[in-house]
Amino acid sequence: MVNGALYLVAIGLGAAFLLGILPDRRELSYKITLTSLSLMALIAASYVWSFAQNGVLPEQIYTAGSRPPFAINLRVGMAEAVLSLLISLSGLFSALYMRDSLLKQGRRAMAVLLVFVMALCGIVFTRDMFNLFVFSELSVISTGGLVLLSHDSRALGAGFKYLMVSQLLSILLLIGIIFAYHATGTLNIDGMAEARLNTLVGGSLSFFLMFVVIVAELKPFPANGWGLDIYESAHPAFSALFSAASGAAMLFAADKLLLIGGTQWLGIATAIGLFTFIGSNIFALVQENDRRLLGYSSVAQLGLILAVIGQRDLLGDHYHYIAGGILLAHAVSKAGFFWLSGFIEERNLGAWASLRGHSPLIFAFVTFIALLTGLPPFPGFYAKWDLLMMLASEGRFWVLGLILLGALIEAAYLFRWFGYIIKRDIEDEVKPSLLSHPFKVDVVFSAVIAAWSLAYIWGAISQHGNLLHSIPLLFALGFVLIDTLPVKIKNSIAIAGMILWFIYQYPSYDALQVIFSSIILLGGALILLAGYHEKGSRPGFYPAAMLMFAGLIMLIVAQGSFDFFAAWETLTVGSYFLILRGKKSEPHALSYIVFSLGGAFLILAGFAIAAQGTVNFQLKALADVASPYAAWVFLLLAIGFMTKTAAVGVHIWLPGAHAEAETDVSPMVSGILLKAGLFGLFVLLMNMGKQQLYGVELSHVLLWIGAISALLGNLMAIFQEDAKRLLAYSSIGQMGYAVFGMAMMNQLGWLMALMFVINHFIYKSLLFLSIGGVAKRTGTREMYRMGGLITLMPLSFIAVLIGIIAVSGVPPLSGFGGRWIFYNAIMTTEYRLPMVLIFLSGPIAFLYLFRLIHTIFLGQLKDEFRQIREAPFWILLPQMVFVAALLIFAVVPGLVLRRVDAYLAPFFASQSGGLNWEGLTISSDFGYWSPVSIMIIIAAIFASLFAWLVFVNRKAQKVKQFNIAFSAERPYRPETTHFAWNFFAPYRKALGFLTQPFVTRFWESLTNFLHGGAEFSRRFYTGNGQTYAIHLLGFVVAIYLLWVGMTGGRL
Amino acid sequence: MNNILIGIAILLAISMIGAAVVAIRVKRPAIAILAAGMISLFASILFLFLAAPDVAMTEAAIGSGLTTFLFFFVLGRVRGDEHD
Amino acid sequence: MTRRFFVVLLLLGLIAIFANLLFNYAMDSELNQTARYYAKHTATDIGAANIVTAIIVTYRGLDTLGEVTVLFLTASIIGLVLARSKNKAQADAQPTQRSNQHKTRPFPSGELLTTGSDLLVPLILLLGAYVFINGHLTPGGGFQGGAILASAALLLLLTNPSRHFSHQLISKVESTSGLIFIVLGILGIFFAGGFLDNRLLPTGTLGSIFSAGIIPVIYSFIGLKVGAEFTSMMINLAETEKKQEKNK
Amino acid sequence: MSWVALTTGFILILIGLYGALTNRNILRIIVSFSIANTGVNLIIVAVGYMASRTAPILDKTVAPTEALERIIDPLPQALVLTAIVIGVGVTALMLTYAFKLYEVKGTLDISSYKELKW
Repeated sequence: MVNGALYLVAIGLGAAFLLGILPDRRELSYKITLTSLSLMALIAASYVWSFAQNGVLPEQIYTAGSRPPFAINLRVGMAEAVLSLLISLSGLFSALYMRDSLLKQGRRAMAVLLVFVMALCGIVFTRDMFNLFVFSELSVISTGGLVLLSHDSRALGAGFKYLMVSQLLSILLLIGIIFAYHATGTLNIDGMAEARLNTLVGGSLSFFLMFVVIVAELKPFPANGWGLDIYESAHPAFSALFSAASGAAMLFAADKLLLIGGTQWLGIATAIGLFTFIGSNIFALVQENDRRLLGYSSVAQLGLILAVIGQRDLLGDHYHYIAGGILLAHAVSKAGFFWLSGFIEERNLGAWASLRGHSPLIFAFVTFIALLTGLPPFPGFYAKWDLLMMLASEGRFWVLGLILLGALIEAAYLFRWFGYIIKRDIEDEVKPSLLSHPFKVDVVFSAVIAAWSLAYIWGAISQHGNLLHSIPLLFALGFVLIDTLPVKIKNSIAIAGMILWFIYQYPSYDALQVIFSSIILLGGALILLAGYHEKGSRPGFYPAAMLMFAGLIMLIVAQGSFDFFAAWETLTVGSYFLILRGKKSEPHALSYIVFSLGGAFLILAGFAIAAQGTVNFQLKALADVASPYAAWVFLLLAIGFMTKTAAVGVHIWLPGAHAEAETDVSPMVSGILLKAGLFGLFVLLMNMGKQQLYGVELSHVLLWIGAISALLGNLMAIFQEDAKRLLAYSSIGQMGYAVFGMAMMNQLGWLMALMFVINHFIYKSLLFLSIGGVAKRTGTREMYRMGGLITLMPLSFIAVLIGIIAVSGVPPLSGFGGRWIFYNAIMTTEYRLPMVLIFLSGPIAFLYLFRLIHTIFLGQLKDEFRQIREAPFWILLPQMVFVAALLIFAVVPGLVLRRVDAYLAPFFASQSGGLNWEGLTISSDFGYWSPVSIMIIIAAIFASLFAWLVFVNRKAQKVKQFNIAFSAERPYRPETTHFAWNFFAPYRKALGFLTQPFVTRFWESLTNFLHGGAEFSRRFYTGNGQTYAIHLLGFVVAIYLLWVGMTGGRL
Repeated sequence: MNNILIGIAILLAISMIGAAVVAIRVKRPAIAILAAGMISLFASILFLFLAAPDVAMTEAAIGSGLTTFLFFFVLGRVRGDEHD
Repeated sequence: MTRRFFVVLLLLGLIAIFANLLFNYAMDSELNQTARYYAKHTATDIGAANIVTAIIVTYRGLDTLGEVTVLFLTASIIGLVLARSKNKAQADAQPTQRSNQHKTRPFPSGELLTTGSDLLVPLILLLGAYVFINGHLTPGGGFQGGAILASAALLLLLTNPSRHFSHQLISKVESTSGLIFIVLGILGIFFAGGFLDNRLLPTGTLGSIFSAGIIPVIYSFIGLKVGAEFTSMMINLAETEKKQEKNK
Repeated sequence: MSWVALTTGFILILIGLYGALTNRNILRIIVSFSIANTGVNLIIVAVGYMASRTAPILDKTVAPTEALERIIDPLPQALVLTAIVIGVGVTALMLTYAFKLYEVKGTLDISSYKELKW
């Protein structure tokens, strides 16, 4: 479209003027406003379309019939087109959203809005420095006007602060411009760049002034109190516009300016950007006001993008893809958040709980969080991936690390906020009256649609393939659409889908993948059977669960690091939503997501360093990573994977998350999800093998971590009163075994680890289900409040009995097979000390396992439980299947393990020590194991013992329940009267020092430090506009000193 | 001739700076506004010396004239808060 | 006190920047490339004797469009804000109105002043019009002329504070001029070299009143617009003041 | 000449900013900013000034052909015109704000508008 940019500007302005001529009928004026905003968006869209179709060169638009630099010129390329589309669309939607306010204020307000949008587009289009100043002044003044649309009387003060700061900025900018003109003889931005302004006398200083002003417009931390006040007090629709559109326009201005500045300024831009990104995010951590929090988050995002702009020298062709992805993600999500905030009456995060019950709005919120934090499949994900890959390839590790740190903090407060929505009490039962603003809901959903469209577009033009073409992911997302259907239907669809996918994919799996995929798909389907027990529609469960399963199944087939990481993030997010569903799981889900994302970022960093710029870095290529980096890559990836296996040190999220989850969720997250971490470690060790860092053998370190996890996990489990928490701690120990086995780096060790994968899945799912069933019936998870349930819940009893036999590794069940392989494996290695720990933790497992039977099912039945029934059928059914599976696996372990052993053999071709599989007997260098005969022997022993017991007990005397006596002690708490309470008190005296929560304390003091620091230093924002202006001046001087310090003030 | 002009210019400059100091130090806002208007007026004379008649006219009409009146309109409205 | 100390400290930093700029400044002895182009081509291409006007209206016409928009915006926002407080003042004033009725015209102006201003106003308006119509020939133009127009309104306002001005009319003048400005600019795209190109009309002979293409036309509308905008700002401020006095 | 104007301009800016950042009365903050703006205008014009040349207006004294040698740079003057008008716009807007703030709270002390913070 020739001269489209001019028409766009002219339409905006013309409509604003036209409103003054037409009769003052507000409906009419409003229609004109909407029409012209749509026209502007249409022009921008047609630009985008034509660039996308034809890839034509940027259009140069000359005014006044003269060439630049003598007359002002505009330029429209793809970037300009996209930004102007963003600006005009957010203007249009905000105008729709503000309908009531605009109609009330009349045509003047509409005119100001039109000029605002027009001015921002002008900032984007213009290539003339002074023209940029004019347009930015226009945007400043119209901001000053639009702030007043707010119902909040404090907006007035905010607007004045903003104007004060803007005055200061425009003074500095004008001085900069005129001296830049004096130095170069042109006002054209490209002309200044060509004249190399920086190298001219007085030029670098004038550039400094222009640059620092434009950067200051981005509200750099901490000189940004004025901007935050606007976010907090303005009309939410204007805040949306201010965050999305103004921010985008000023960023583009900064981008243009950096064309002039050259490379030395890129570093400064990066530094300012990163400082802002991290500082603002830390401050946001302690914000309770929702809009101010969004303000901090906006500022942080602008900082991040400024940092990306500062890295443009290495991003090359991908610069627009990356910066644009992050920018659009920020703009759309922030606009969406602000629009959503209009539904909330009170201005604190907890009040957002009133969104609950409006699942579409919750879906919108989730979309915005995912979009903002750059989770797959949104543009920020692709962009951050590419960005970090490139940063790592150039060795800019500091930038990489800081970006990830900031992103983690950001995710922490956003997900915490989401936790509030799902879990906080609604103070009064007044729900937002959505029906009274149907169009506002539409506006919010336009942002949701934009978000998913962007996700699709970014996927389509990425070099890694489109994640939205992945069938498992689409299948999971489909459940969002059918979320209102009854649970029975959804459950059937889910189970059928998983089984069909397994059948369909089975031929393409190798042995390792078969094991994991059967656990994920078949095992998952089995656990899902328990879902039939639920009534109603169980909103939100299926999208979350299916997202987790989709991530898992994508993970095990991933070949490239990108797919692997995308799957990893998907399963993390899905499982987070799943865990959050538990009654009291808000804090645990939060710590889960923070640790998981932290781990994920370490993995990302590891891949980035390993790839060294290779596009589509394959997991297999991990084997070829060269020396200085290899050990670090190994370290990063290993720690990242171990956050998922909850190795000691990063385990504190697990007990709460698993214990508080719903009955059928616990087995999913414990039995299945933990295996993702093990799978990652498998992939890592398979490809990278042994690595040394500063002479330390890293697999040796893993060995120690595994051993300590096993010991401490088990130790902590024995002191638990809560049955599910006990099982959760036991998982930490079990995962420790598996890590230990893998870290031995020999065939038997790995075989044992895989054995553990299968075993742990079966018995942990079994136990969590049966204990969950018991807890469901009794209404408590505290073991001392139960007892004597054996007669009421015989099937659950059998399940638990079989389960603990399997876990403890005594014959005849499969746990023993695991142990047997395990001991064989240990014999082959030389690490004696960790071996002692592992041996030690074996008996400890007995101590807690037997309590499950002893305390829950044996002993006296409590009065209040006399009437309870067996666990529900649908919860029992999978348990029985698991019991059968355990028995089968116990008799013929070779069915699976043989294939795996063969699969593993090539990795250890140089070592001896595989197993021999002859018939039903397995033999190693140290002995043999014949499952069938063991089973027969044990059965015989059991039968004879049982017969003897029956015989001996013929004459046993039944005792009345209250036939007990106290020795005149009065218990100070009722539970202390229960025989099973604090059962292992003596052991606590002996070993308790090992279970002191050192790790928990460490992480707690870290978060306290962050919170306290932010709480203290945010007093810096005094609220006084004058102080803010001083801050800004301080910022200018500080950057000046920084620059002089770096370069001596001259080039 | 030129020297005389420069002399006058320096005089103007000094009185502008003096007026500026008065404007930010004086207690009564009305005087501050007048002082600011005077600075503008002197500036427009200086613009004439700098061979910028267009600017001089604008500064005189808008910068010193209209702005001062705007200030006084508002000052009349917020009377009672003169002494901060 | 600490605030002053900090401010002085920071201003010292600013002084360092400014001093650096000042000492590195060297006056040009030749026109730079941009100025040279204007000096050479304005007379032939644009036909305006006043090169500053040529730059403002044509070469950097987009800036000027923005500039009048700034005034438009300010006037709109002032109207917006003050309309709100006017409504509020009226609402507040309702109950006490009766007791205040005798104060509605506190300072009746003298006869001489009224007559004098009635005589002066047409003259001032004429002067304003002269200034913007001749903007392409002599110093002055739309902005200066507009300000002069507004001073006529100011005079009326001062002599008779309760005079009623038609907001409707002012707003129509303002908006129509703005629209015409834009339309002329767009016509430039089709019938001349580009947006705001002045050669929609012949450039004429340098120095005559009918020269420089549509510059005089545009500048006149700018003058009207600026005049209307300033007038509207002042009236809005003045009217609220009246309301406030009534309120007291 | 331009040195005089430049120096004056810079000093006016500094004085204006000092006033704007230390005075607590909003009205006087605005006055201070307008002084600083005048300083900026002076600087812009002074930067474009060239000794022993005349205003960029072609008339009997300056023929179009000799414009190249006789006139000073017209561009900064055009910029200043814009800057002045924008300046007055912003000033008027700030004044309106002052007005409204006073109406709401009855004071012009900037330190009493701190409801929004942290």
